[in-house]
Amino acid sequence: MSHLHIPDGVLPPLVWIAGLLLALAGVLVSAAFTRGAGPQRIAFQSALGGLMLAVMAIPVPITAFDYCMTLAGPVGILLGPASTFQVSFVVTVILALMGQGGFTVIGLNTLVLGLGAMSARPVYGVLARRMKRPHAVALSTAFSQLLSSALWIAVLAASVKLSPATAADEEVHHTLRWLQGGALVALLAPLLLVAVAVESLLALGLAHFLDRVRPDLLPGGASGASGAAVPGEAPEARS
Amino acid sequence: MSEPIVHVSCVRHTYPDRTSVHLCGLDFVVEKGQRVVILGPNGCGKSTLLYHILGLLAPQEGDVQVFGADPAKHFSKIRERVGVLLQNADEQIIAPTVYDDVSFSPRNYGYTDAEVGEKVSVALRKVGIEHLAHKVCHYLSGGEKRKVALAGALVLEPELLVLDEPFEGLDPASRNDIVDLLNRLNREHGVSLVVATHDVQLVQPLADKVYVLKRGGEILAQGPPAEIFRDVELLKRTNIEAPVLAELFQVLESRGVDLGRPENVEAAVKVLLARMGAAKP
Amino acid sequence: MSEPIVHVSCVRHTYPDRTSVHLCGLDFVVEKGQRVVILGPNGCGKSTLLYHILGLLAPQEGDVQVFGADPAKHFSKIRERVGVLLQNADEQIIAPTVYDDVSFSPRNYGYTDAEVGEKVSVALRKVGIEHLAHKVCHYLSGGEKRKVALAGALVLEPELLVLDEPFEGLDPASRNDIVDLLNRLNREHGVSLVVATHDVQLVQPLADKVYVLKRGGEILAQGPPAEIFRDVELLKRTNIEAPVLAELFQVLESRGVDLGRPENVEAAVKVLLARMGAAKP
Amino acid sequence: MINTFAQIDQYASAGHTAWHRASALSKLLFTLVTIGVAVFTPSWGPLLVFLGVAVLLALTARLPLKLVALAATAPLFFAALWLLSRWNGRLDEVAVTALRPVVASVVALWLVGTTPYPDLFAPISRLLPRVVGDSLFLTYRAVFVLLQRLERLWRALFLRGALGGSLRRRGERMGEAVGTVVLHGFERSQRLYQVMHLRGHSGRICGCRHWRDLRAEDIWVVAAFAAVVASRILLGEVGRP
Ligand SMILES: Nc1ncnc2c1ncn2[C@@H]1O[C@H](COP(=O)(O)OP(=O)(O)OP(=O)(O)O)[C@@H](O)[C@H]1O
Ligand SMILES: Nc1ncnc2c1ncn2[C@@H]1O[C@H](COP(=O)(O)OP(=O)(O)OP(=O)(O)O)[C@@H](O)[C@H]1O
Ligand SMILES: [Mg+2]
Ligand SMILES: [Mg+2]
Repeated sequence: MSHLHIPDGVLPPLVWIAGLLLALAGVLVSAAFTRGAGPQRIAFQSALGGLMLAVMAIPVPITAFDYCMTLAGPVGILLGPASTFQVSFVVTVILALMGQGGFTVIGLNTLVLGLGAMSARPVYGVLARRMKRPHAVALSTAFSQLLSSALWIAVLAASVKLSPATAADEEVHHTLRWLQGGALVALLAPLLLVAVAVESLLALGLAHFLDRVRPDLLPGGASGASGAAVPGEAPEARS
Repeated sequence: MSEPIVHVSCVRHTYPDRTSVHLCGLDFVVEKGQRVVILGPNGCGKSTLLYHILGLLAPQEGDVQVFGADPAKHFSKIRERVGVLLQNADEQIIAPTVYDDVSFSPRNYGYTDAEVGEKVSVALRKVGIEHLAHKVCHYLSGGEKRKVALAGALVLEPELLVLDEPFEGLDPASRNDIVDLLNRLNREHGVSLVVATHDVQLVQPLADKVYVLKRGGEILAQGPPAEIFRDVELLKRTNIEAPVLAELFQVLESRGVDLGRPENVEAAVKVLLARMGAAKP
Repeated sequence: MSEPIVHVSCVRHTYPDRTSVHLCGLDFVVEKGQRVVILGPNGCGKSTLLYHILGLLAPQEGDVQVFGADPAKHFSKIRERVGVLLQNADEQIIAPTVYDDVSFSPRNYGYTDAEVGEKVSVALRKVGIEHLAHKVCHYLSGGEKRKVALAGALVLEPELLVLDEPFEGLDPASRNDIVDLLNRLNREHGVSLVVATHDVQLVQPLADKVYVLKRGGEILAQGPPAEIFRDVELLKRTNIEAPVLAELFQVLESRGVDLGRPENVEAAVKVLLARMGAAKP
Repeated sequence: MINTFAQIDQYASAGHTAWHRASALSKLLFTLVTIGVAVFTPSWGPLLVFLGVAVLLALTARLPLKLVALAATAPLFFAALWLLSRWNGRLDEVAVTALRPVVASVVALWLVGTTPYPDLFAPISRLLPRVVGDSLFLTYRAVFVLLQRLERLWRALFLRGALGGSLRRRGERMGEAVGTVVLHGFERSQRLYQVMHLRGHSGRICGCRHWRDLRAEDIWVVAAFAAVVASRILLGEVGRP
């Protein structure tokens, strides 16, 4: 669901300004981590960013709405947290330019997409010790998708709470609010589950492929002991 | 040798940026067992023509028939009978290892494992890459990748092979290997060939019939290679060059020494020696 | 004509999958104003060699010098003097329109708008694509894209041009255009050339010196094209074929008719006619 | 969206209107300010005028109506979810909530539809750390490479009879396909980045045209800006919920 980008001017300013500041801080911090990144690293992270965008651009007709995949899980695993956050930011900026998600909410969209994706590597790190690497990729992808969705809903909920109540709101009954919340969940939950399933399946196939063809790219693999996914990569991914 | 299996007449395709390719002039016809080469300048519409034959583009005007069907509508009916190698062969490789990739189509058509294994090993043997069966495709050299893609195209024993610039980027020995392979398939299995290429040196050994396109898609001429390469005016208009031997004997003829049009170096040496010998006392 | 501007000696590079390319045997030397062609089978290391010259790979062993500097460390010092065309031309088109792309380098080096405009139009004129200046690169044909990339390589009037398979995918007339252009640049501006190619027919018109690599990277031989193409044994070992004319006269010689090694059809006709005439009563 | 992406890029590069000649910097500033004003406008009166201005900009830039309509409808789904979650029966609030993102999205379309990507990224990348700036440019390029590759992949799958089978098999096959695309994309991006360096790139994306030099056409951008500010001041209270 993280792909459902929040547009400009809907959420209250307090929420998106906070998001923007947090995301900018995140970009600066991640840039400090990737300062020594060689050209190979930048090319790799851009290729994966491009892949995220390209995949998002292909609608998969699953429900009434065209659902789009993000590949955030595998990208997070392949890149490690710092680069993943940058990629999420870059992808969000380009989508905003293309009218998918707004400028003012670049911060929020980055955080929703990025935090989910960033969670994939640590979760994978834990799982990979217990199971085959492709399965670990699939599961951590599911986790990152769920996290993104939870964040997305949290943003929505926080915004509802924080948006200034107008005179009309006072009249709206409490039970109506609950009904609205219920309707929203009923609408989104099935979509969300299908999305998680599709993403994880795709991640599984991708991981199977990489495991056979470029095992060095998946952390924790043959040459992954050194952690160097890409020659000349930034020190951050080795941590 | 005279039943037409491909027939394209006056097809037009307009790309989104309004570039229009109008494949008209002559009809494009491939008969059963024929080896057809398509020549023409860059951007004349060779690939566009092949895409129509493969049902990847639907004609906006005109008519395409392959094995009696309209490929844009019913390609699935004829797909098993057509093998394909597109311009960037390595982009046709889908599965991680050579065996996986070559077995891709038969598995999709629901053959049993035993049949698949049988078919794959025949295809690998034909192309001469049995030793690569369990290699990872990604690490193969350009020429090897092309052979893998070719094995994938051959595995269902197609009656028609459609190849878009199969020689690009290959070293001369590999080119000859592929020409020999194609000719063997044609001779022994009656496979018909449609090949688009810029390598004029390979046209004589490979083609029964040549089609020449000019910019915009017009089909200007067709005929056996020797005849096409004799038409200097035509070649000039379509950015094609005669192969060196054809040119040499063309010039000799124009200087009053008509020795015919030998097709390869061996034949050329023979006529030259004969002529020199004959001229001796 | 004898100051070496490129010197590569016994460089080794091992790719992450442990493929090792060891460019040893002979040193690879390019002198000022020389036109050098590199031949060799697929995967022998031609591109790897060029990557070392361009500083894109750092030698793990051995030594590379270009204009007296180590390109892997100090390429930015010499990059204005080197123009580059990599194997896949459309991979090096950076900006959206032809004008934008060709102006990429001069803008990066901080030339003023007027200078940039001047340089770009000169480069476009040299390559003969002024009419494309405001087209969007994405929709050009393969040959046109390659010419755009070449204009981008020429725009700063480099002293050394490094070209990886510049003829791949081009129609014969465009190939000849590019050969003519390169020769003109060499003659009129003293540009040195390093060209990797599989098109043996173009080697004689293009090269002063040929290097031959075999699989694994070993540099087996070097010399003028005529000499290289005479060595049948060498060619066979490296998957290269002699150009048709060279082969023809080789065979004639082996049958006892030694007419030398004419470099083009014109010259060949001349010696043949002379011989036939001489043989007449 | 796949086509939208390519189409916008095409219009930006090949267009010849006054907007295309105006400087990237002034267009970018105009876009940011207009969106900023729009999201803080509490009434639908001025927002309607903004929308009018935005559509006028897009159409005078010769962007097709279909693209404009697409940009205008893209944010509506989320806006509808939002309204659903706090529905209180006020139509004027609905209007404001819907209009703001639509204005923003159409203005953004006008910006990217008239500005070739190097010029667009030149100012943006100067505000970002180098890794991120370069990555922005390369990522944008990578999309097109990958889309082309995906198209070819789809072709191969079609020709080799792969568009069928169980969901699980299709998922795995897609994964393998995406895997080849990842590797291809990585190699291509790497080469492109190398070429950028060979051709003089040294850390700052240089715009291709005149991204920061003002030109005569920028007067039109100023005029549009004036229209936005004027309507905000004059109509500020019209249609306030
Ligand atoms: N996807 C596309 N979008 C726009 N124009 C295209 C597209 N594909 C091809 N064209 C144009 O259509 C014409 C024919 O292209 P096609 O690829 O068929 O040529 P070709 O004969 O195969 O050329 P080459 O020898 O360079 O491969 C060219 O002018 C080309 O620019
Ligand atoms: N990125 C890479 N990863 C692994 N191996 C590689 C890579 N690039 C090249 N190789 C291997 O290194 C060897 C030399 O490759 P190179 O590209 O230099 O050959 P080449 O002479 O240019 O071949 P071609 O004529 O096909 O272009 C080949 O065996 C190739 O498989
Ligand atoms: Mg073609
Ligand atoms: Mg090469």
